[in-house]
This record gives sequence, structure tokens and C-alpha cells, in this order.
Amino acid sequence: MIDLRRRERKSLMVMMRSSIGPLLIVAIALVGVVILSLLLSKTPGKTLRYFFLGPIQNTYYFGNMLNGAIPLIFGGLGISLAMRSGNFNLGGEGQIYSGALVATLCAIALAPLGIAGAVIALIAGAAMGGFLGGLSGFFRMKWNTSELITSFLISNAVVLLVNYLIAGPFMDPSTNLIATRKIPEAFRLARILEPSNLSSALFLAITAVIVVQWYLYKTKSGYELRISGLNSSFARYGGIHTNWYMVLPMMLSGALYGLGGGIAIYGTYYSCMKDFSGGMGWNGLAVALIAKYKPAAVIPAAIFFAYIEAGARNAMLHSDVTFEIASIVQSLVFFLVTSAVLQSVGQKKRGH
Amino acid sequence: GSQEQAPAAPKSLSILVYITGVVAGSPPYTALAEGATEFAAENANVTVKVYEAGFNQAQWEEQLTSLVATGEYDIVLGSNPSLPELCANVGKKFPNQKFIITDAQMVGNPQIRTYLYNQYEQSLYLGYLAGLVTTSNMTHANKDLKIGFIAAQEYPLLNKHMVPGFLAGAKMVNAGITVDFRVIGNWFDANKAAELASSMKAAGVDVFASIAGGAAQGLFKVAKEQGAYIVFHNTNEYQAAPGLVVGCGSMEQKKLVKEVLAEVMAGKVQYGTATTVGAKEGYLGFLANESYTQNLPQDIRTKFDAFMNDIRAGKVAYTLPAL
Amino acid sequence: MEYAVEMHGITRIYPENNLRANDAVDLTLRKGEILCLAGENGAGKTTLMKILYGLERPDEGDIRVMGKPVVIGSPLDANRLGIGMVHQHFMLVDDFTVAQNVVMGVEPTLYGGLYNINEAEKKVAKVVSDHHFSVDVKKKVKSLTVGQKQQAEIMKMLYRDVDILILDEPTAVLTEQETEALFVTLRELARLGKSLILITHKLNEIKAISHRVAIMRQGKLIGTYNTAEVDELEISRLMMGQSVTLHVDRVDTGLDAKPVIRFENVSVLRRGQQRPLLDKVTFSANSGEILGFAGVGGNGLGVLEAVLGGFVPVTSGKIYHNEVETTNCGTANLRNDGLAYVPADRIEVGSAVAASVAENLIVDARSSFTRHGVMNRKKIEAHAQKLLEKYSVKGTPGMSIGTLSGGNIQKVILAREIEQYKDYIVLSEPTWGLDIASSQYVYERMAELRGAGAAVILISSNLDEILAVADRIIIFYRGAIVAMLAGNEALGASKEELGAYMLGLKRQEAIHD
Amino acid sequence: MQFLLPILHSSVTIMTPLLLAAMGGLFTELSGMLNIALEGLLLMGAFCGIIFTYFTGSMVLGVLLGILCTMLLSAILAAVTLNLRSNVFITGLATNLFASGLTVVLSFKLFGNKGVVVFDSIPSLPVLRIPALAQIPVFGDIFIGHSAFIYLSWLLLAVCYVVLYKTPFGFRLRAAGLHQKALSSLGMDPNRYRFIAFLISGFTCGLGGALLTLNLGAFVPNITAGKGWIALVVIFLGNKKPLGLLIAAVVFGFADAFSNYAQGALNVPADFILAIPYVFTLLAMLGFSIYSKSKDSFES
Ligand SMILES: Nc1ncnc2c1ncn2[C@@H]1O[C@H](COP(=O)(O)OP(=O)(O)OP(=O)(O)O)[C@@H](O)[C@H]1O
Ligand SMILES: Nc1ncnc2c1ncn2[C@@H]1O[C@H](COP(=O)(O)OP(=O)(O)OP(=O)(O)O)[C@@H](O)[C@H]1O
Ligand SMILES: [Mg+2]
Ligand SMILES: [Mg+2]
Repeated sequence: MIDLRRRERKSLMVMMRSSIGPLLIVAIALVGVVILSLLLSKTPGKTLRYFFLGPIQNTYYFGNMLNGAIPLIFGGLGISLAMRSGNFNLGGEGQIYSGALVATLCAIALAPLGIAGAVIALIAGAAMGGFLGGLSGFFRMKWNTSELITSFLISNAVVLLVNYLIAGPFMDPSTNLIATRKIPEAFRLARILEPSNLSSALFLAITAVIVVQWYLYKTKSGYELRISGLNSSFARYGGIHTNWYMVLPMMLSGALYGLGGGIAIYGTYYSCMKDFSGGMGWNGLAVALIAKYKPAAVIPAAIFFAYIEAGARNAMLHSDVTFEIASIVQSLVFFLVTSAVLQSVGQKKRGH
Repeated sequence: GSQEQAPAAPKSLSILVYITGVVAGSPPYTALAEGATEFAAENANVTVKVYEAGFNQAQWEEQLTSLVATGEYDIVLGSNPSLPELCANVGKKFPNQKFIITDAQMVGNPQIRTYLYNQYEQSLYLGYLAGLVTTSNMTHANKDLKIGFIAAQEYPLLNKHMVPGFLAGAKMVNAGITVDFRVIGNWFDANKAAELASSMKAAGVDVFASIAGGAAQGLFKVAKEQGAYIVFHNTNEYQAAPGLVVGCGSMEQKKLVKEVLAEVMAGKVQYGTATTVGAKEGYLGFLANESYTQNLPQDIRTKFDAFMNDIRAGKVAYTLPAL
Repeated sequence: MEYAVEMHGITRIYPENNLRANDAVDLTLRKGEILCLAGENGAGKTTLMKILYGLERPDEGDIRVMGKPVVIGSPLDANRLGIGMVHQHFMLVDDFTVAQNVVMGVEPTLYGGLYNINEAEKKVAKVVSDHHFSVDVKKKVKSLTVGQKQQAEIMKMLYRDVDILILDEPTAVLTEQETEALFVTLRELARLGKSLILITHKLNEIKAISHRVAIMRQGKLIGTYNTAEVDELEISRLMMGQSVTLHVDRVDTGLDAKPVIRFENVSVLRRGQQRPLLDKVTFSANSGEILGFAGVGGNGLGVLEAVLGGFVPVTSGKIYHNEVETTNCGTANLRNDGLAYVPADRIEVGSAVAASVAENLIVDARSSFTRHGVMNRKKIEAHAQKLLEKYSVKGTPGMSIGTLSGGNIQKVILAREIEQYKDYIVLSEPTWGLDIASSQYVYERMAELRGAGAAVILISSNLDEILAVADRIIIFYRGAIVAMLAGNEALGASKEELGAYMLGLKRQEAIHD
Repeated sequence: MQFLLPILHSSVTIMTPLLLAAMGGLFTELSGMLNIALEGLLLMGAFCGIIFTYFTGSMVLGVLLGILCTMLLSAILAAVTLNLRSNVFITGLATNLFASGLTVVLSFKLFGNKGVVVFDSIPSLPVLRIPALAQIPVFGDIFIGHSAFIYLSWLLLAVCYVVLYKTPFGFRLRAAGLHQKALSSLGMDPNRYRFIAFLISGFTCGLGGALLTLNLGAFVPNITAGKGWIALVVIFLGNKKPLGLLIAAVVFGFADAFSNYAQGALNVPADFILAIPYVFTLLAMLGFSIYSKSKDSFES
């Protein structure tokens, strides 16, 4: 409610001033990237062109770039929910991965049920992630064990367990990939930007953003969640079941990750491959931090992140840049992107 | 790294070497890349781009598609059991694209030619050597009938060909021999590899094999510090632990690549067919150099050389497990 | 005439809300004097002092210390100039001992570098004895009562041996006794030639301690007067623009009064601690009365509040609301059961400073704005607007409550809780840090509630307050009730008498209910 | 019982880099900064430590220079986080990404090789043998025959304790984390202490990292393999106290050493056994919090 009103009040002038900072960040990043490619690439011009224009040079790359943003949107939403309630979820990796596996296996098992089966399978995947997140929340509620660490440890263990299940009992014998069998054709989400991998999952992601935004700012539970995050003793004093809001947000957080995993399968991969989600958990977290835990801001943040990834990938595909150089460039961007100082450049100086 | 495409000229060949992982630390991939680049150096109008697709198999197909889509490459060269499948998918979108994949097997796709190294065979004779050593009275050999295998991660070719072959080979020396098989969990934690190795050493292992990428450094360290023998797949690692690496298999990836590329230039490649190559064909072998002679006593070498000859002659009977 | 401090034309505008917190203020402090700085909530007192201590930069104006013009960029500069400040809100590290907090920044060391804790404790202990404080320097701050924390804050400055000492509302949270002890110290300091600025809202204190009194209103300095020459009415008139007196009509509780909240032998024990925090407490709060609880800090008032609020479970005994047992049923259920409660800590417990005023106003009535789990923002805004007008709060529903001044935050909390109340309400230290007008406002609301038949439970360490408004008085000592004064006893009670009970010097034989 | 000794001995080896990284992380943690960059700092130390040993020909000098470079990286991290007020978590992730990229780029520039770099000239780590101690039955078997680093890490832990709890600096640093206004209101800048904390974490990670590579005489890309994250776990499991760190590091070290042993002893899929350290640590974590929860609470 607050920020909405803030935005209403923001005058155009302020808008312009406040956009100087972000532009500055982009500018510095640009300069950095240029310097790096001059240093590390034999064909800097080419490298730069592909890095910045590659992701948007044709529908294929553009679609794949957006497609890469989809799981980040789910992860970003998940983290935002947890953070808003004062919980830290470091278990994204395991939650996505296990959610994807459960969704895949259920989808295969429920093929006969048609659409209903597809939906149930997705819910099952979300439930899986939700369970893992909720577990950490429960530990914190019961014995105030740091959910930050428990979620991380649980996730690490779960990733190994999922690896085993994919490479062992559920491995598809008919393929040399280390992967489960594919989900039924009928369950796969329609491609919306051929030839790219972008699928209607994009709409699901946007829907998720709208739902979470609505939940946080319009529903009673969302209100209770935010208040618990802002000041738990006040929330408790106000008769809010603060214990519940140590578990629920972690559950929702994990569920969104799990859902993101399932949807990645439905939209892109069709079968749960070993390590396919490696890194998505962390990137989702980065996205949430860039978006400052604002659901609406998660979309641009995720696209920004995906754009940087795709740019680096593109430079690798079409110039002499290699992945390690790409990761240096990315790190440079992340060093700057959340800088409050740079962002506030141009705005009136605040009294300390 | 890579080289730039020269302007297309008649009878030219542009090669994409598609690495499913990274070149660094992987002898087969290094051989693949070098084979192609050297071929390009030796023949006019041949250009090569080496692309490292990273370890996330879920992203391999998308990247391959992107590269093929440029239409810049006459053939795609790769080496991974799962590649043919991905190439088949990509090939559907680009019917003129040709793929040549080693270390893999697929029959009947007119765009794809595959060569499968008989890793079971290599493991078999390396296992046989390990068996000879562990039952010997060499300095670091013990009474236990126990040899070890350290893997970075588990994958079908490893589980179905290499480890079983290794064991089978050893059992040909003494049916009582067992393999202590342990997994590191990744390709770079050399220190964990070291801890595993010394734990295995304590458990009675005196001869090791390993498919562990960079993490193998941990094994070498333990061998040197605590005294243990190593047989190594695919590459010459005699110098990694002088005196202790008692045998190195060889995999003639570079040779194969160059020959195949020559066929390509001559237009004699039989797409759609698959060949399994091993010791008999001379693409798998054993590096019997002076380190080998120095490191092993005469009697063991006599037995092993004999066995090796039988292998090359195809006289050793075994059934190749399905992948 | 020698001045210790001369502030000239000080102006400070907060960019966040473009608010002139200080508007061309001229303030002088003489050597060896105690100057009281008074003014309504939000008048700009704290801001002015922050500027003098280097925590805020003035937009305009200049400062002279001991006659020399100075620029005070940070508390470090201030310390170098011999200026020290005791803040309105504690700045102590709970997990450190008193000594460690006091010496932080100027720690005694040995072997060049190692922290010499014994030396620190010795030195601080000397400060304690020199100024007749009552704190164990080896104790962790978290185990101190508010009064002792206050002392620790002051010791920080005494240890640094400052010549100019600023105290921002040090007495707001102190009991009569603690305040008296503090004043002894302050007079002593003045006698030693130190110059003091004391911010307070309590007129009697101004009269009792200060040589001169400077009065601010809405960022401007109204004037500086010799305390001897102005009386309390005059001061309050200057502060408020109109004269206000603290006064509430007392009524004798009628016979028809029925117990609303009833405690029966309630005890609270913490694991591994022999002395109970609450010791067999039995009382009943009746409809149509204001029941006052008094006690020195550390004697159970805080726990009583926590128990009434459902934050702390009771170990034994029973609690009834309208003769229905509510023992240990938790805050949420108490709320549904009609708990209305103004907590002592309005920043940490009573509000979520980052949330908007509207969101703060609906926390315990949130369900009534919800249909099928969805909240009606329109209704909420309207409700908030209505309350802000009804309780004359300076602010809008949208702004975050943290930017309101102390008085206004408390008004918001009162508004919320009074709207929520059914038949009883708990108020703990409701006038901490409030100016007279705001305090008077609180008392009037309490009287209204009593008139409406509510049982009003007032927990306060401020005896004047207790004596001014409570119909019955219960006094705590070491977690137990030592006296209960009803009717004429309460009306006629003297501070001395209450003090004797609070310090455990005296206790009633038979405590009648 | 006999099988236990090698496990314990190996636990000690495994725990040392974790302990070192955790020590530095403890400083940042106590100063109020969640430092997830330990992983990247370790990697930096691992790379620089060995290459400088190689170039200078002296292990001491090499390690010192390696530490210096790692501290430089941590200084960048600190500057961006504190002076540019960036989110410490993102800058931490950035540091890790940066380190993994930079080490490879440098190793390519320096040795024309992006993979394993083997340094034959490097002597193996000096092993400290105190005959007297070696005699003590069990103790000897467990604690003797380790590299000098291990005893150094214990020494440093003692130093950590002294610095944190016995020096003014330590008190101010902890105050920065506990109640920064208490510090700033007395004219001290909390960020100054945080900056130093970052430098310290750079120092210990530089040392711990060097241990990883010098132990092998080779650099392997990403050789840290998540040890920095485990170090973070160790900090929390150790309840953010030096002695706790030691215990937590032992716990994890033992779990890991045991799982290494168990792979040979138990007939269970490797992935399950690889999960043992995390599950074990999780249980320890829960056990500890259940215990401490039970202490301070009201009776009812
Ligand atoms: N950091 C800030 N940002 C914006 N406004 C502020 C800030 N601090 C104080 N104010 C406003 O400046 C005015 C003066 O505040 P100040 O704290 O000096 O009042 P005060 O006289 O100390 O009041 P009180 O007696 O309640 O402490 C108030 O209206 C307050 O809301
Ligand atoms: N709301 C609460 N929740 C938990 N513990 C409390 C609460 N209130 C008080 N305590 C504990 O009970 C101890 C004794 O509190 P007590 O009520 O005697 O102090 P007090 O009367 O509140 O004095 P002060 O005003 O300094 O708090 C306190 O030191 C604190 O540890
Ligand atoms: Mg043997
Ligand atoms: Mg004030």
C-alpha cells in the first residue's frame, strides 16, 4: 500500500532525477565491459556487438532470452515473499530441482487424466518445493534455527538425492542423456515465438507476478505477512500469529520455486535432466534483491538478468569470448547494480 | 579460444568443434580440438571454431541450434554419448547440417556419423594390469585383492562400461579381486579426491584407476605420499606420479578426427552409420614407453604384453554390455 | 558573562518532508548553569541538540563553544570540544557490560593494544561512586532496568569528562526516586562548573532543577527565561500557546462495579532463576474504574504488562476475563477476546515504523476490513482519515508512522486501541515523552473510557500520573503486591507514602481487594 | 575402533580450510555483514597462493603475496558494499563469479592453460613433527603428521579470540554489528570496522585457499568446490563464537571424512553418502538450537 501511494505522488521531475542513477550504473557497466573486451578479446567490436545486441538481434535469441527470464521470475517472487516476511530462503536450488522432478514424474504418471493431470502434477511440484521451504520455516518457528542455513543445507542434500533419482530409478533407458522420461505431448506448453523456446509459460509467470502482488498488498494474509516482516513484535502484539508467518512465507517461497521448476519442464525441457536447474536458485535470489522485493519490479529485474546472461552467451557463440570472460563481465554488472549511492545520484542529498 | 573463419572459397571446409563441457582438463576434448585445428592448419581453406558449451546438458541443444542456425559450419564435430540425440533434434530443423560424433553410437540418421570407442575394452586391459600389480610383490603392492576406481561423477558409460570392464579385467588375473569404487561428486574437488584415495589406501587398495578430470591431482598426490600405483585411461600421465603410474591407456581421438576429416574433404563419409572402434582397429591402445618398462618388473610386463596382443588380435572373449 | 555555548540563527530543514525542524534558533548556555529546553512534541528540541552534538548539520547558522567559533561535523568533534549527549533513545549494546559500554571508544589498554577490562571497570566504578549511581559496572546492560540504563548513558559522558552535557528527556522514563537521584548528580556537576542542557516536558522538574529555561514552539525559540521568574502555568502557556493543567476528575468506584479482569495467585518464573518475576499476584480490575499500578523499575511492572498482553506465559495461577478463564491463551486470542492495549514501548511494540499510518491503525481490527480474505483499501483509508481527524493527529494515512513526532505516534496508537476496546484497556506508561497537552489529552480519553464503564488498567512509573488519575492504586515490590490503596486512601495518598511502599520499606498487613 | 583413527585424522585435514575461511567470515558476520564471498575469496587465495609460491620460489613469500591479492579482492568487495552501499549479498555473488572467471583468465594468460596447472617445482607442505606429542597414543595418531598450516590455523583461532574479545577493536567491531548507533553516537564509524572485517576475511581466506592448492602442488579451476559456503554454515553452527567455530568445523570435517570412508564400507548409492555431511550438519544445527531454546524461556 505504501509504495503504491508513493508512486502516485512521485512527480515527473522526481522521476527524471531518479532515473539518472540507474542510467549512470548502466553507463559505468558499459565502460567496464568495453574495457574488458578490449583487454580480453581479439575482436572487441564484434564481442561488444554480440554482447549488447545479440539477445535482441532476432526472434530466436530474443525469445530464448525471455524464456530464460521465466524461472528467474518465479524464483524472484519466491525470494521476495520470504524476504518481505523477514525470512531468508537460501534453498532455491533444491526447491526448483526437486519441484521439477516431482512435477515431471507426476505428469508422466497422470498422463491419462489430461489437463487435470497436468495441473495436478504442477501443484505436486509446487508442493514439493513448498514442503522443503516450509521445513526450514518450521525449524525456525519451533527452535529458532536459522532458516538461512537450514534451507541451504537441506537444498544441498536434496540436490544430491534428486541426482540419484534422475540417474537411477527414474532414468530414461532410451536416451543417453541423464534424464527422466519426457512428459506427455499434451502437457507441453505451446511455443509462442518460433523458432525460439519461448512458450506460454511467460503468461503463467506474469500471472504469478500479478497474483503475488495482489496477495501481498490486497489480502489480509499478505498484510499480516508484511507486518510480521516489518516488526514481528508489533505483529504479535496486534494478534497476528507470527509463528505461522515463519512457516507460510517459506512455504510459499519454496512453492514458487518448485512451480518455476515444473513450468520450466512443461515449457522448455519436457524431461527433468540432471543439473538442468543449476544456478537458477541463486539467480532468482539475485533478481529479487535487484527488484528490492517488489513483485512488480521482479519482471524487469529478471529480464535484465536474463539479458546479461544471454548477452554473455551470445558473445561466446559468435565471437572469441569464453565463459570465464563472460562471467567477469557479469560480475562487474552485479557489483554495481544495487548500489544505493549510484542510484541516488541526481536525487536531492539526504540529511543523515 | 577459437580461430576466425576465412572468407569462404571453393572446396573449403568450415568445422564447428562442439565441446560438451570445457576443453581444459579433458584429454579427449583436447584431442578433438587439437585434431581439428591441426587438420585446418595442414589443409588450405579449412577453418575451425571450438565452442565450449559448459557442463549443463540441458543447455547443449539450444546452444548447438544457435550455432548451426548461422549456417557457417559445414560439419559439427563432437564427442559425447548424448550428442547424436541432440544433433538429431537440431538436424530436423536444419536438414543439410552434417554431424560427426565420436564416443557415441547412433545408426540410421542420414545426417549423423558416429564412432564409439570401446571403453569396456580399455578398462578391461587396464583392469588386467591392475590385477597383475595388486597380486604382485611390488614395493607398494599389498596382500589384499583390492583395486580402486575414483570417479568424479557417475554416468552411463562409466557405470556400464568402464567400471565393469575394469573389474572383469582384474578378475581374469584372480577371480577374488574386488573393486572399491568411490565418487567425488564433482570434477574439481581434488582435495576430496585425495581424502578418498587415502581412505581407500587404508582400506587395502594398492592400484587405482580414475576418471576424475582435474580432481585426479588428489590421487597423484596420495600415490606419491603414501605409495600406491595408478593405471590411467586415455592419456599419457606417466609423469604425474613418476614410478607409480604403471600403465596408461591411449585413445587415438586425434588420429580418428584427422582421418574422418580427410574423408569429409574427400566426400567419403558414410552418414547414418555407426562404428565401434577399439584396440583391434588401433584407436584404443596402451602406451608401452620406457616409463612402463622401468616401472614394472619383467614378469608382469610379459604377462600384460601377451594379454594386450590377445586383445588386439580379438582373442579375449567378453560380451560388451549395452549402454 | 561567559558562555559555554552560543548557537546563532540555526536552521535545519529535513528534506524528506521539507519540514523546518529548526527555524533561526538562537540559544545560549552559560558556564556552570543548568538550562532546561522545553517545548511541545515536535518543537525541534532533539534536532537542535543533534546539531550541537554533530549528528545533524545545520542548513544555516553558526555555533561558538567557549567563545570560539566551531564547526561540529561529527560526535567526535563534539567530544573533542568537551560536548557530550545523552540521547532520547538508548544507545547501548545490550550484550556488553556497563563498563564496556561506558568506555567504548576510549578504552584503557595494556601492553599497547590489549583491552584492560579491569582498569575499565575500576575507572567506571569510580564514576559510579563519585556520583552515587546504583549500577553494577560488571552487569550486562540487557539485565538493567530502564533507570539504570539511563545512568549508564550518563556515565558514558561523565567518563569522557565533558564540560557541556546534553540530556534529551532523561527523566521521561525514570521513577520519582530515580529522577531525584539523577538531579542530585546534575546539581553536583553544575557545581563542578559543568554546563548542562536538559530537555524535559515536566514543568515541576524545570522548576526544580534549572537556572534558566529555553522554550521552543514549532521550530522557533520563543524565549529564554530565568526559571525563578516564571511559574509553571506561565511556562506551559509559552510552550502551548495556551495554558494547560494536568487534571482529571476523580470518582469513587460505585458499588455496582463488577470485576472485568481478575488475577488469582499469578506467578511468573524464568527457567534457572529463583526469584519469581511475578509472585502470587491477586487483584481484580473493575468496570468503571482506573486501576493504577506503581513500582520501581525491575519490580515486575514490565512483566505484568507482558502477561496482560499475552507475551509471557504465567507459571501458576489463573486469569479471568468476565469470570471466563483466559490464562496463557496467547495474544491473538486475547485480542479476539477484546484486549485493548497501549504498550510502554511504542516504537518496538506499538507500531511498525516503516508501515503507513493506515496500516498501523488497522492491525487489530484488520478482520473487519476483510471480506473473503481480501482487504478493502477504500474502507481502510476512510477509516484512517476518520480516526486522524477524530484524534487530531498531525499526519496523513499514507505517510509512514515513523516520521511522526513522539506525541503523534502515541495518539495513533491510542486511537487504534480505544476504537478496539470492548470492556477493558491496558495502558502502560501512556505519557512517556509526551508534552503536557498530549498527556492531558491521554488522561481525558482515559476518563471518558472509565465513564463508559470500562476497566482501565494504568501501569506507570510516574507517581504524579498515578496520583492524578488512578481510582485505586496497587504497588509492586519484587514482583509482589505490597499495597493496595482504594477510595479515600488512594485519593489522600502522598508520594512519600507510595515511595515507601515502592522501595519495600513498608507493606500493608492485609492486602484487601 | 581402529577404523576411526584414519577418519579422525582426515577430519582434521578437511576442517582446516573451512576453519580458516570461517574465521574471517566470523569477523564480517559479527560486524553485521553477511559475507557470502568466502567462496570467491578462497578461490582467489588458492590461485594466487600457489602461483606466487611458484614465481618467488618461496612458499612463505608466495603465501603472503597470495594473501595480499585476496585482501585486495576483499577490499574491492568492501568498497563496493560499504562506500557504494550495494547489497552485500549481490556483491558477494559478484565476487564469487569474478574470482572463478579471473583465475581462469589469469591462468590462461600466464600458463596458456585454462585447466589444471601442475607446479612440479613446488615443495610439499612442511609437516610439523613433534616427537614428544607423536608418542601420545590416540592423540598422536590424530593430530600428528599434518601440515604446519593446521597448527597455524589453531594459533590464528586463538588470535581471533583475543582480537574479538580482548581488544578495543574487537569490542567496537562487535558493537558495529550489535548496535551501530551505539558506536556512531560516540563518533566512531561502523563501516570502518566492517571494512577491516572484510580485509580480515580476505586474509584468512587467502591462507585457507593457499592450503588447498599447495597441498596438491597444482591449481584446479573451482578447486574450492563450495568450501566457502560450508564455512558460512560453520559460522552459524558455531554460534558465531571462535570456540564454536572449531567445534562446528570438527563436526563437518568428521561428517565429510566419515562419508569418504562410508563410500567404501556401506553399500549405498554414492549420492546418498555424499549428502551425509549436509544432513549431519543439519542435525547438529537443530540439536544445538533445541538445546539453547530450552535454556532461556519462561516456565509454564
Ligand atoms: N529524520 C527525520 N526526518 C524527517 N523529519 C524528522 C526527522 N527527525 C525529526 N523530524 C521531524 O522534525 C520535527 C522535530 O523533531 P524533534 O525530534 O526535534 O522534535 P522534539 O522537540 O524532539 O519532539 P519530542 O518532544 O517528541 O522528542 C518533528 O516534526 C519530527 O517529525
Ligand atoms: N515483555 C517481556 N517479555 C519478556 N521478558 C520480559 C518482558 N518484560 C520484562 N521481562 C523480563 O522480566 C525482567 C524483570 O522485568 P520487570 O518487569 O521486573 O522490570 P520492569 O518492571 O519492566 O522494569 P523496566 O521498566 O526496567 O522493564 C526484565 O529484566 C525482563 O528480562
Ligand atoms: Mg593387493
Ligand atoms: Mg525529542
